[in-house]
Amino acid sequence: MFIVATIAVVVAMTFAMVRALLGPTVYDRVLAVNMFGTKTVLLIAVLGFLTGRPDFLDLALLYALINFIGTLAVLKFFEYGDLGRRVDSEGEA
Amino acid sequence: MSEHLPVLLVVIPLMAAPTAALLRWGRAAWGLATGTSWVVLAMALLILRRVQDEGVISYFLGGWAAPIGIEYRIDTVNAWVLMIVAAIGALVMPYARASFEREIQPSKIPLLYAGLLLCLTGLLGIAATGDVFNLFVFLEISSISAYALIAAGPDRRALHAAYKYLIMGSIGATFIVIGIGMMYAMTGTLNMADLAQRLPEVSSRTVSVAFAFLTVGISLKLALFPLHLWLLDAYTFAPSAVTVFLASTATKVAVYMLVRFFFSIFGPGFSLEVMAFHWVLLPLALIAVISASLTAIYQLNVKRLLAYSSVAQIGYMILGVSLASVTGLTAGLLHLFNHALIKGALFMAMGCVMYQVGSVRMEAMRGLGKKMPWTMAAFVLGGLSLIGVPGTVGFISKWYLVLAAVEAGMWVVAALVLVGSLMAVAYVWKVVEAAYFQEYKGEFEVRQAPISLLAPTWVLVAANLYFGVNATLTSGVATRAAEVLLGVGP
Amino acid sequence: MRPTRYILLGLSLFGFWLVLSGHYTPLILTFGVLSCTLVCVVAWRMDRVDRYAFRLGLTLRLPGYLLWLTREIFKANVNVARIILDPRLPISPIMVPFRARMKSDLWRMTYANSITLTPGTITTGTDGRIFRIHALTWHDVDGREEDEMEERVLALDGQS
Amino acid sequence: MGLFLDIVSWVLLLSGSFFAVVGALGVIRMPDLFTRLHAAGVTDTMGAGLILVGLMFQGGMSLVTVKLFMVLGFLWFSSPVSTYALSRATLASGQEPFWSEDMEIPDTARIPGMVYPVDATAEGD
Amino acid sequence: MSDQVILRVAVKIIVPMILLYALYVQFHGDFGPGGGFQAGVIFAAGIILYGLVFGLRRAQKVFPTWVARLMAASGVLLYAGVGIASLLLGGRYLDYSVLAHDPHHGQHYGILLVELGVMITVCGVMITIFYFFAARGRETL
Amino acid sequence: MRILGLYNYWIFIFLMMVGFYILISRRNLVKKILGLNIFQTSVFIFYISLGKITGGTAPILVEGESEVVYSNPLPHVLILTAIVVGVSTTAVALSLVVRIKEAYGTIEGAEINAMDNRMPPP
Amino acid sequence: MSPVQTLFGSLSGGTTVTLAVLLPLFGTAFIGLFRARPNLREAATIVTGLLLFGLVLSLWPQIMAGENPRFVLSTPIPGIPLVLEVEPLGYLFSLVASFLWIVTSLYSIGYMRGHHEKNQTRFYLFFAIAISAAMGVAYSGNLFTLFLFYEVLTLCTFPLVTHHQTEKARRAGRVYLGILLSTSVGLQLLGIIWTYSLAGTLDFQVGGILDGHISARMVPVLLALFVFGVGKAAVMPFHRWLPAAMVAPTPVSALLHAVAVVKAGVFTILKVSVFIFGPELISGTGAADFLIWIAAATIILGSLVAFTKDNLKARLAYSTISQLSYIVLGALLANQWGIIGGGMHIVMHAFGKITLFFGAGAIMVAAHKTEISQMKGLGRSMPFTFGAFFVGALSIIGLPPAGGAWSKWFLGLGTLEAGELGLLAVLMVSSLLSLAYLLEIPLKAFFSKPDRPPEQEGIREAPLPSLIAMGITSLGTIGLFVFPEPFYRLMTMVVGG
Ligand code: NA
Ligand code: NA
Repeated sequence: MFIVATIAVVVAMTFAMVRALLGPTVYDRVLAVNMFGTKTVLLIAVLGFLTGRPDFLDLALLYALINFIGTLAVLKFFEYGDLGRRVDSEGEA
Repeated sequence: MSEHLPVLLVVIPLMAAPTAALLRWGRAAWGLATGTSWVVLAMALLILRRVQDEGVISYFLGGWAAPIGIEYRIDTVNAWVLMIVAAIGALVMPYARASFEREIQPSKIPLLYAGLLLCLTGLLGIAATGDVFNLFVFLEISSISAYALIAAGPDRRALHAAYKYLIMGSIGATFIVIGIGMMYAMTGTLNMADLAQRLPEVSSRTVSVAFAFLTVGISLKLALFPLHLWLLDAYTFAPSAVTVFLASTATKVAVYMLVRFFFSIFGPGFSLEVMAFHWVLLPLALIAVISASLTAIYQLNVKRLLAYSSVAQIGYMILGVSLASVTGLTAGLLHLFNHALIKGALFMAMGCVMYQVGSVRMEAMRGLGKKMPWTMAAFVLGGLSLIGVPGTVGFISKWYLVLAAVEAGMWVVAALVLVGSLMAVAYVWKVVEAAYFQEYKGEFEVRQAPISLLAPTWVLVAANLYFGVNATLTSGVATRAAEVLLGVGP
Repeated sequence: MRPTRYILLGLSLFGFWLVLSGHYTPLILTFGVLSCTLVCVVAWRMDRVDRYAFRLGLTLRLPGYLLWLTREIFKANVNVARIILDPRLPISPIMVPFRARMKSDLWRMTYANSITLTPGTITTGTDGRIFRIHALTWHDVDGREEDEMEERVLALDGQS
Repeated sequence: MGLFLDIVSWVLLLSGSFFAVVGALGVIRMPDLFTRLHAAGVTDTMGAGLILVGLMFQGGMSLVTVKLFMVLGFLWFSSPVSTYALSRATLASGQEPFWSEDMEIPDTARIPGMVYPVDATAEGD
Repeated sequence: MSDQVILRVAVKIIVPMILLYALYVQFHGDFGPGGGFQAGVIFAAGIILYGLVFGLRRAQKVFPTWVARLMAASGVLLYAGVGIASLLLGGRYLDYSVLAHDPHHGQHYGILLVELGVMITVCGVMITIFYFFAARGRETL
Repeated sequence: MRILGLYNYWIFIFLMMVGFYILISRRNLVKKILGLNIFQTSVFIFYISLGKITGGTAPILVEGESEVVYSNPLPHVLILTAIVVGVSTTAVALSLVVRIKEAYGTIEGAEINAMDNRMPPP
Repeated sequence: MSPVQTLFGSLSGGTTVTLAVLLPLFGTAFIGLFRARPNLREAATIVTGLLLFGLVLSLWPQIMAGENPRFVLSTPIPGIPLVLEVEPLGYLFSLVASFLWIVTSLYSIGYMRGHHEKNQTRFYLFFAIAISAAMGVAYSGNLFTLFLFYEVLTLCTFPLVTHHQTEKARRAGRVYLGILLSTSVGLQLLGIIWTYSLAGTLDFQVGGILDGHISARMVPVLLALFVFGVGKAAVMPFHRWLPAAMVAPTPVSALLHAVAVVKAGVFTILKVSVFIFGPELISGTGAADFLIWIAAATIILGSLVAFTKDNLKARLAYSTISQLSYIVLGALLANQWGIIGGGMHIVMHAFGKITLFFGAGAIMVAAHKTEISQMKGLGRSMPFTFGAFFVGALSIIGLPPAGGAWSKWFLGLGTLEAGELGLLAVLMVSSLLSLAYLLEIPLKAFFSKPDRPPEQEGIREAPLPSLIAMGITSLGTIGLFVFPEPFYRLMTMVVGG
């Protein structure tokens, strides 16, 4: 059963990759890469069970965290051109 | 405490590096770096003596046995390399003070000392460790700090040079780590001695692949022709003291790695008979000697000229290694030391020129024979050593190299080595002629370089002459190291 | 900036620690206490710097809400999956403004995220009480589910 | 009991897999970024949710389950935030949502007092 | 126009949890090496997330640059210092069994301290790197 | 398991090729770094595969206690160390690119080379 | 007790030998110290020269007693020590070099000041180093040591050759260094290392070290490496450096042509012939057959080219090229008379040629003339200079009452001993050519009418120190004809007579 889930996740990742290649806008690619990342988290979790070594879950969590922060950072960079400013409307003094 | 020397040698500079980075005051960082480098040199000398007296030193970190525990294993070969690296470090640190103060922003200076110390740590670690993965880690510690150090050069092209070096160096590192992984997959160990024991028992096809990955990776780190392009810009644009340090140590340690992998781990039997690496490396080394020497003649920047010369000299070292005889390996190992002295002295002299003139282009050398007599005299003597004039260390290297070629009946190789020396005459003499046969035409007054720059320079020059006249120690150690590597002799 | 906020924060963090830890030796527990304290200190520094402290929304109605939300999410997923699998791809995307009545930022965020979590609608922007919602079909924003969601979030805040 | 749990777990894993693939398919089929975000939401909420819960049934009462729960919690927490950030950034870049030309909004669906983009477009023509 | 309430609230909620999780990984990773590294990454990730949303200046007020640099350096010192300590106590380098009367405890403490050194360094380095990049806008990248 | 191990090798080789190709074919400095990262990632996967083959072969024995066997941490440590090295390299590389951009105004390798060549020979 | 023995008698042989090499280096310290006070500076040179000559003389009794004082300096490479050892041939060379240094220094005082040369301190400094290197060459105990001093000699004469630091000097320096270094590094060093790999030693031993270690087929190849590799011997086609070096001040030419440099070259070839190959190996294998004819060709071609040169120093340079190959010829004949003749010719040519160069320099300083065609009638203004020149010329030609007669005589005997009448003919033709190109100069000076008489007004003799130097060397040339005994005895010891 894990193998079905594994295949499904890999298929989803492949679709995400296709979207990343198709684009057309950079935001579509970010969406695709982000999705690829969250599916990787799933893959790590499922693979842990598939191979009988679920101790990679820490890694999955770490990966999810980095994927999240990476997505935010990339978006912020595209929107503002830097990573250092505040993202709310007030702007930085 | 003395049994812990192998690890202290690495840990002390490792601890000094972050401390130096924390210091706000450049002079304080300098004092720390210099003191550390001297302590390291003292320890390296003690280790060399102990290895000479008692044989191989083995030290297991944390008391775990291989393959989990990391072993520091020091025989004559590493002791020799450790001594070279430590000695250059001990001379570069005092030299760096004035040089950095002229070339680097004050706020960055402590970081540069940290970088130098970290690089020193990495190089010493490579030489000290008996664990291949640990070697990789130290390799990258030294490489990454080298990238950062080079990028600190005053010209913006230093950044690009550092970038190119980083790309090539990282490709090399990745190849090396793949090769290491393959060896681990086959044997289940990372310990060099264990690897040497178990590799002959496993499939030689996979071993060959690992061997190939390692050879390419190390050749990149080594700047062996035709993988040498990164070295040119890196040496040209790095801060003077950094160039001195890297030119005298980094590639030497890479040669050590090559020798260690080829002879100690894969064993001469496999490396020479199965892989016949020397038939690949020998032509490359010869092309390096001739083409790089030839190109050096046409350089308009003396640091770049010396960088090309370094590529040629690396060719000499690899040539000696690929002759694969005791004499040849002796020549290669001896040239490790000798070239460190030579290039150290030459780049230090150029650092003095940079300090006073602000340029090391060929035009900037004009008339310096008179304006900076001590600096240029050091350059001339270093240059003579580079050429291989008798009475200098360069001659001793050439002697063994030609002797090895003659012994092997390779007359063409012997002749090409000597032709390379003659090309060295041509490029060294270009600088000499500019310094002594042309008038200084600059606007501002050029004075003698400060003593803190000249003293280390002249120590190296003196070493060039001393070990050129009395090479009993150096060639003795090198011969013994060669015998260790080939598994012959006592 | 009230101390109770940090005590509450520290306690909930320590609870989190206990669930995760599984080791209840004195040493590890000490580390837990120290860790929670350190995190509280960092949180305090953040509050001081950004002046954006809000009351922790720890309420007993939260599990109930999450259960309800899960059910909504499931229903919405089935809908969207049906659309995706329909060869005609019957979508009618629409962008509509929504008014959110919550007073606290915490609950506004909860509401906004809840909207996004249920497939078919996503919050693309917030400006005070006005949310900009993008819907996959106009059926998704006919108001019924969203109104119920708003009521329930308000109930979490004790506003209704 | 073990068999029952296994069956539940398999059902969850299978249906999670179904949603994951369907959502991903949606990401390819949908016409623009905003609509794709909806599809991506399917994989993130149902796909990930069902699969991870399915795994929890395999894990039983253990640290593994706690961690799986944390993964799920984090995904459900971060997914809308990422979605929001993405759509906001896309809007800020000036990209307009896809709008099918023949679409009508029934009056029942309209909220009084709101100005709908479709009307603005229509007026502009 | 938007007031970013989603991002701000989300970050304020999640960052303390991330930081605590980092410390949890740190103190529960001593039976398998590498915990320190992950912990350092996670901790730094929390700070970076805060900086991304609330701005570099605020992040630097919460977590000053000098602290990051100090951490990067002192972690290494801690790591190496534990080794030196084991030397001074008569063991081999990184032989933790000499750090306490009971060799098993000694190993435990040694690994804890070493991993702590790793975490501090990794965290300090990552935050320093983030500050470096965040300080430069699109004009320079 | 056997198939999975082989899969890993194929992914390893594929990523290695892709990374290396990007690394040498792109002139954009950031893309090169991306290629380098993919190239290095392939190595992590390679090492993960190694962990599966040799994992658990060599236990740690604690002195004084008989046969306290922990799982073999070696491949884990190796991957982690390799990742640290890769991340550090990437960080240095990116910071170099930032400063190159500041100094040259571009991150296209070809343009930088052209600017380098226009400057007086070093 | 002679004064020499009083001074140095208490020193052991080995110490004396080492001191002889180091003494000029000590001298440089004083030369440098007195750089601001020319009189003291030159005094330092002269005193050092006198001490050195005394030191060398003090070795005479030991040499005559058949002792070979020896001193190991260090061991640069295991098995190959840096060693000094005196044997009669080296002693002969050291006698010539140390004596002529004094004379040249004396001459230099007049020349350098009269010519208002710059950088005189540097000149005296490197001159002293060159002498030290020459002493090292003379006393080398093995081929390795000899090579070391040989190269040091090349390098420390470079600043002398390029003394003027002009563009012309720079180009000359390139040729000088280029030929000398490329031959020595490319050929000689290869020969040395090959020798070492064959024989396992580089020591100079009576009868040679190669016999039995090398196949007869390879002897000519190795010998050629040495003959051509010793560029200082100026065997064609590696002779171009010698005319190029003419840009240097005249005392430097004296150093190159007479005192040290070229003599070090032919000395090296003699040493290699006698102590590395051994006469029997060379003559027994016929290894030198083709090399002998190259030497012969150099003798003839050198003389012919000299004939065409109007520039006096250039003519003397080609004369030297020709005369050096006499010595090479002697070494390659490798029979008793050939070696004796070769050794003797080192001495005779040194005295004759130094006299000629002193003369040329004196003409340049006093009359500012460099071309032979300009020297018509100069003899009346400078009778002493041209008189000395005449004596020197006689010696080079090989006519009595000059010392050159002896060495040419012995070389002629050598060709007869080898049964090579063709070579004898070469020697005769070359002597006739030199008769023509050398005697032309004093004859023009004394007996031709100047082209433009008023030009020669105000020309007087050269400065006194130069005249004294010329007097000493020309008298020495004649003295060597009357009293060649010491050198003959040394050479008979070399050939084991
Ligand atoms: Na929804
Ligand atoms: Na949604």
